[in-house]
Amino acid sequence: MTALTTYFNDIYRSVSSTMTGMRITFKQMISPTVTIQYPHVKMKMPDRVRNRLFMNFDDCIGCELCAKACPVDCIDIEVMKAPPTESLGETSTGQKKRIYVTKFDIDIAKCCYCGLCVYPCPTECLKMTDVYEFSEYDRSNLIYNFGTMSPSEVETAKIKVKQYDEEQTAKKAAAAAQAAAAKAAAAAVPPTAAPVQNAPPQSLDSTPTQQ
Amino acid sequence: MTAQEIYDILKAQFGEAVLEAKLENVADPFIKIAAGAIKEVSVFAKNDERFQFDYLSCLSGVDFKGKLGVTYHLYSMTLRHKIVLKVEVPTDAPNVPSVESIWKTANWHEREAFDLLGINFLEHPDQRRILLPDDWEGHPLRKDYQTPEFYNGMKVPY
Amino acid sequence: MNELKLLLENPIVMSVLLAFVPIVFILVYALVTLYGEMKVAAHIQNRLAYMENGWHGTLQPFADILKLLQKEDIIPTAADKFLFSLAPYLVFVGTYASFAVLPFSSGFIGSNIDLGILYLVAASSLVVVGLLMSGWASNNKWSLFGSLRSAAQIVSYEIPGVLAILGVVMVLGTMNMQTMTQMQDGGIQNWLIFGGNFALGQKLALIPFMFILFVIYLLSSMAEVNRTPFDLPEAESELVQGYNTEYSGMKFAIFYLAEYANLFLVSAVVVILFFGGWTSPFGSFMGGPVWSAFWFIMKGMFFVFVNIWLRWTLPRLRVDQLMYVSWKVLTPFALFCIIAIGFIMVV
Amino acid sequence: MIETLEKPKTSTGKTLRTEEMIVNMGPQHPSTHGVLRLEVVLDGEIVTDVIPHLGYLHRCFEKHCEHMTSYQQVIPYVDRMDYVASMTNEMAYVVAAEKLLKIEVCDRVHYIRIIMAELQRIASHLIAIGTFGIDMGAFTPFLYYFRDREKILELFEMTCGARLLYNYMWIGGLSHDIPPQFVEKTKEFIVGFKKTLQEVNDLLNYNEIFIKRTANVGILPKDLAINYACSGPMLRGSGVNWDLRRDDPYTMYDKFEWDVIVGKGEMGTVGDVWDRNMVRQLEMWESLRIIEQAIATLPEGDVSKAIPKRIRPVPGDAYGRVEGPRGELGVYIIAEDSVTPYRIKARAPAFVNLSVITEISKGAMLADLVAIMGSIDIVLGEVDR
Repeated sequence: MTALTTYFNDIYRSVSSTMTGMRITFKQMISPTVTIQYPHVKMKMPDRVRNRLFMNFDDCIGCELCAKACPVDCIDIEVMKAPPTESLGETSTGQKKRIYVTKFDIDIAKCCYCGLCVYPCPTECLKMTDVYEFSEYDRSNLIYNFGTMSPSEVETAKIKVKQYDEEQTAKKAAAAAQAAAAKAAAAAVPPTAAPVQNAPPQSLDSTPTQQ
Repeated sequence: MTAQEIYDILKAQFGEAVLEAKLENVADPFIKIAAGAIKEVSVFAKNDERFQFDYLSCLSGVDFKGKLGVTYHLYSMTLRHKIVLKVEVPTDAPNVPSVESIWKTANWHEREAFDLLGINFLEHPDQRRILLPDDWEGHPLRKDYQTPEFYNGMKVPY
Repeated sequence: MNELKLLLENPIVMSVLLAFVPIVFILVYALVTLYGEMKVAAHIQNRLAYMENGWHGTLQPFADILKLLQKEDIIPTAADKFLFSLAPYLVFVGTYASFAVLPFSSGFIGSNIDLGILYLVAASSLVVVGLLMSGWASNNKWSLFGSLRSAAQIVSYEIPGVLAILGVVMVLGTMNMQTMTQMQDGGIQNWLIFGGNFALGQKLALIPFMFILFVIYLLSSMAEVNRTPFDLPEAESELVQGYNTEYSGMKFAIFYLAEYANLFLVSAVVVILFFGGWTSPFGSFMGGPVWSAFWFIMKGMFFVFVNIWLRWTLPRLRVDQLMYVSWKVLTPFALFCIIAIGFIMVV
Repeated sequence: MIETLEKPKTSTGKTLRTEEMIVNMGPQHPSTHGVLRLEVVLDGEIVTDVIPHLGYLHRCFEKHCEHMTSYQQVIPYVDRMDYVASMTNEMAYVVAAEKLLKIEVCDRVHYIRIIMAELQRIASHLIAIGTFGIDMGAFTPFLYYFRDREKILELFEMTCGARLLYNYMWIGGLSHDIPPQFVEKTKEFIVGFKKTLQEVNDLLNYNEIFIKRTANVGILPKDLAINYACSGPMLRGSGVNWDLRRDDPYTMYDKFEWDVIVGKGEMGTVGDVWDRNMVRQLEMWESLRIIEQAIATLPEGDVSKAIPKRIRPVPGDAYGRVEGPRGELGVYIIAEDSVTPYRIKARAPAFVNLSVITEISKGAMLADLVAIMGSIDIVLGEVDR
């Protein structure tokens, strides 16, 4: 191609491609818009949507699996093993609660909405809802306290646990003394194990964090 | 070319410098090279007719507690085979020859390894921190790294 | 009552009052265009744009202006404060002064001078000084870049623009803009783009050249008002915001106002030169001073719309290509047209 | 390329003294696609040197991963690496982890992963071309592309509940099977999307101004591209016929019928900005082909069958790589006898591709630098990790 044909060809192509572009944009201009007026109209959320975490505290058995599954540590749980004499009620699925959950905080500001905490929950009490408008003016408002135990309740629970623990140690000491006495008396009789009532779920084995 | 063949050729060429190899029952067969010889091995691997490893797909630094390692994932665009080379150096003298002159892509990878692990690449043309700010102290990917309390007066852990 | 009459007869008072007409027009027009541009852009992009304030967001431009008025007027510490403050007004004055010679209708023209179009070209060049000043005074490298680009661009594009005007002046034989318009009166067939009010042979010969001159002037006018595809001085993806990066509040608003006013100015010149100014397309039907103002503004707004439409369609040129278009495409074509028109007019 | 301009001379013939100017492009600059800082040395409008400074978005996710309590928890972190192509990030991690753990997943999982990865590739290319258009000053194609990207995001949201950071592909399977209406909706999307592709192709890619801006700019020769280990559209734009999906097949890409797009230098030289952009544009058609085949032959199976309850690999290492939208996305996992990964290193394609910018932008104009940067298609989340 000589320089002159390139020159005119360029001009021709600029004009024609501009015309094509203008035709396309004009066609789009008269075609209907695709946006919606957000606060007035909202999109329908699909069923699996993962937005704000919701926790049904009544169903929580305090197993702490969710806190372990969380990659960003936004779930903060404090639990206390309840004395077996105490009745804490049942979850909606009929599982018996055996642990005081003195604190169940979710820092939703840290939450990364991955949904990993939802799967391990044995009672399905954690779920991700379709609520996505929950901005706050104060960051501390984003820490959601799902625990329903009031401080006084926590105090009484603590006292109960302490009492029970003391009883248990006393019992154990007594049992040990008894066993020692029995051993001394007749070595043939094997000692009975410490009373194991209501073995806690497996996952509780490694929860030494509580007072 | 299979990993075994590559190993045989390298072993014949470099002898002592090729330390060991694990070629079977691993996800990626690798050959361990003495740290001082990595540059020569790389030149050979890139220029040899049989290898033609012209593409360094990844260079990663690792802290093995007491030792620092560098892993090279090589690939050949023409022959479509790959191999992994590994070197290890003691943490107190972390000097590895740079392969920047062979594969330009190693430049930033090595800067990253220097930045995060403190591996010193000899003869690197521009060894500066790349991801962290220039006045950052320590090398975060070391296993014994302690997060500083403050950085320029800003609290670090949130 | 008599005193008032006397006061009105005073030429200075009268001209001051007359000068208010364009500024009121510019303000109203700027609001409309602000709204229009946003809406056109949005619909081109399948969006809705303003919908909240007033019916379909019609009150939004007022809110925007109010916001800009309230904003803090920031002058960077290292800026040249005097020049920095002066620049936006200079830009606006250059544009505003040019409105003096626009024949808005058969009955209204600010100043009916014989060298109207020459004055317009001269006065609107003042804009360059303002832009250069703003870029320099901002003490910002991007701003300096933008203003230098804009100076080079506007000066370069003035040449094909003026050559295109020259072609029209050769055909009409006058530089008075009111006369120019009157010469195209009498219906759509008398507009210069359709060959003007001449004998049939001459008319047909003129049409292609007039069309080329029209395109040349349209392009160079777009370059002069710094709009896409020629918006290099404020190319946001390269120079952040070009010469007005450092401006905020009222000064920024003035820049904005000047840009829109300039947009109408060049569209009006296109209309006057090629599309019969305020003349009605139906001859004397729908004529008269009021209708003619209507036609003038409508035609002007149409070209404003074309500008907007192009802006949201095309990518941006590069600096050297910009110069290429001006010097190697538009200028030779314009010269060629002038020679051809000279022949046609003589024969 | 621009011919070097002569230094301006005074009327007496003396050369005028000119100075080079250093400007900082970024971290807050509209066209750095994030928080990249380029120290640009300019001689007038001509770039004489570019020094990239990264790390403004660095969060050392590799360190985070070493503190996880399981391999599963890493996935939300790799999601956030290249936040416009999370699915392929997950895929790279999952491919590496499955290689390490020697897990075999069923065909359905492979197929769904491929569909997702290809949809993600389209979504990512839409952003790449759209924002590239903005760099060139054309705003409108960007929004046309975003309009259709929205539909892809809706498909993703329907499947896994999230729009951007999915946590969908798990080691050994998927978090959910696809919902029943997914296939239908995908078919619908493909039909509408082909129209948009054609339209934007006319509006942007074949616009004369756009061609003039991009052709013969930022030419990356073949050997330089390989030496810099560029990958993806960057490498293919330079004329290297190499695609991991075909040349080192992972999952089941070898089952499908499609072509590798290579830059041909149609408007200028092979390896220029236009080629790189066009490779992306044409790759979307190929992705559509793959998706069409995959949804037509989607096998049955249980997608969560192979998900291990507890992941504790034998010590060792594995390097898994997939063809992400930006190129070879590799994840290098070193495992010790623990539930926590010992070391995870991501080979981010954008990081590697970006390192070539100094080479290819010398002698270009300032506006070309913007074009070059747009054509590399960097995502700073991935560059800085």
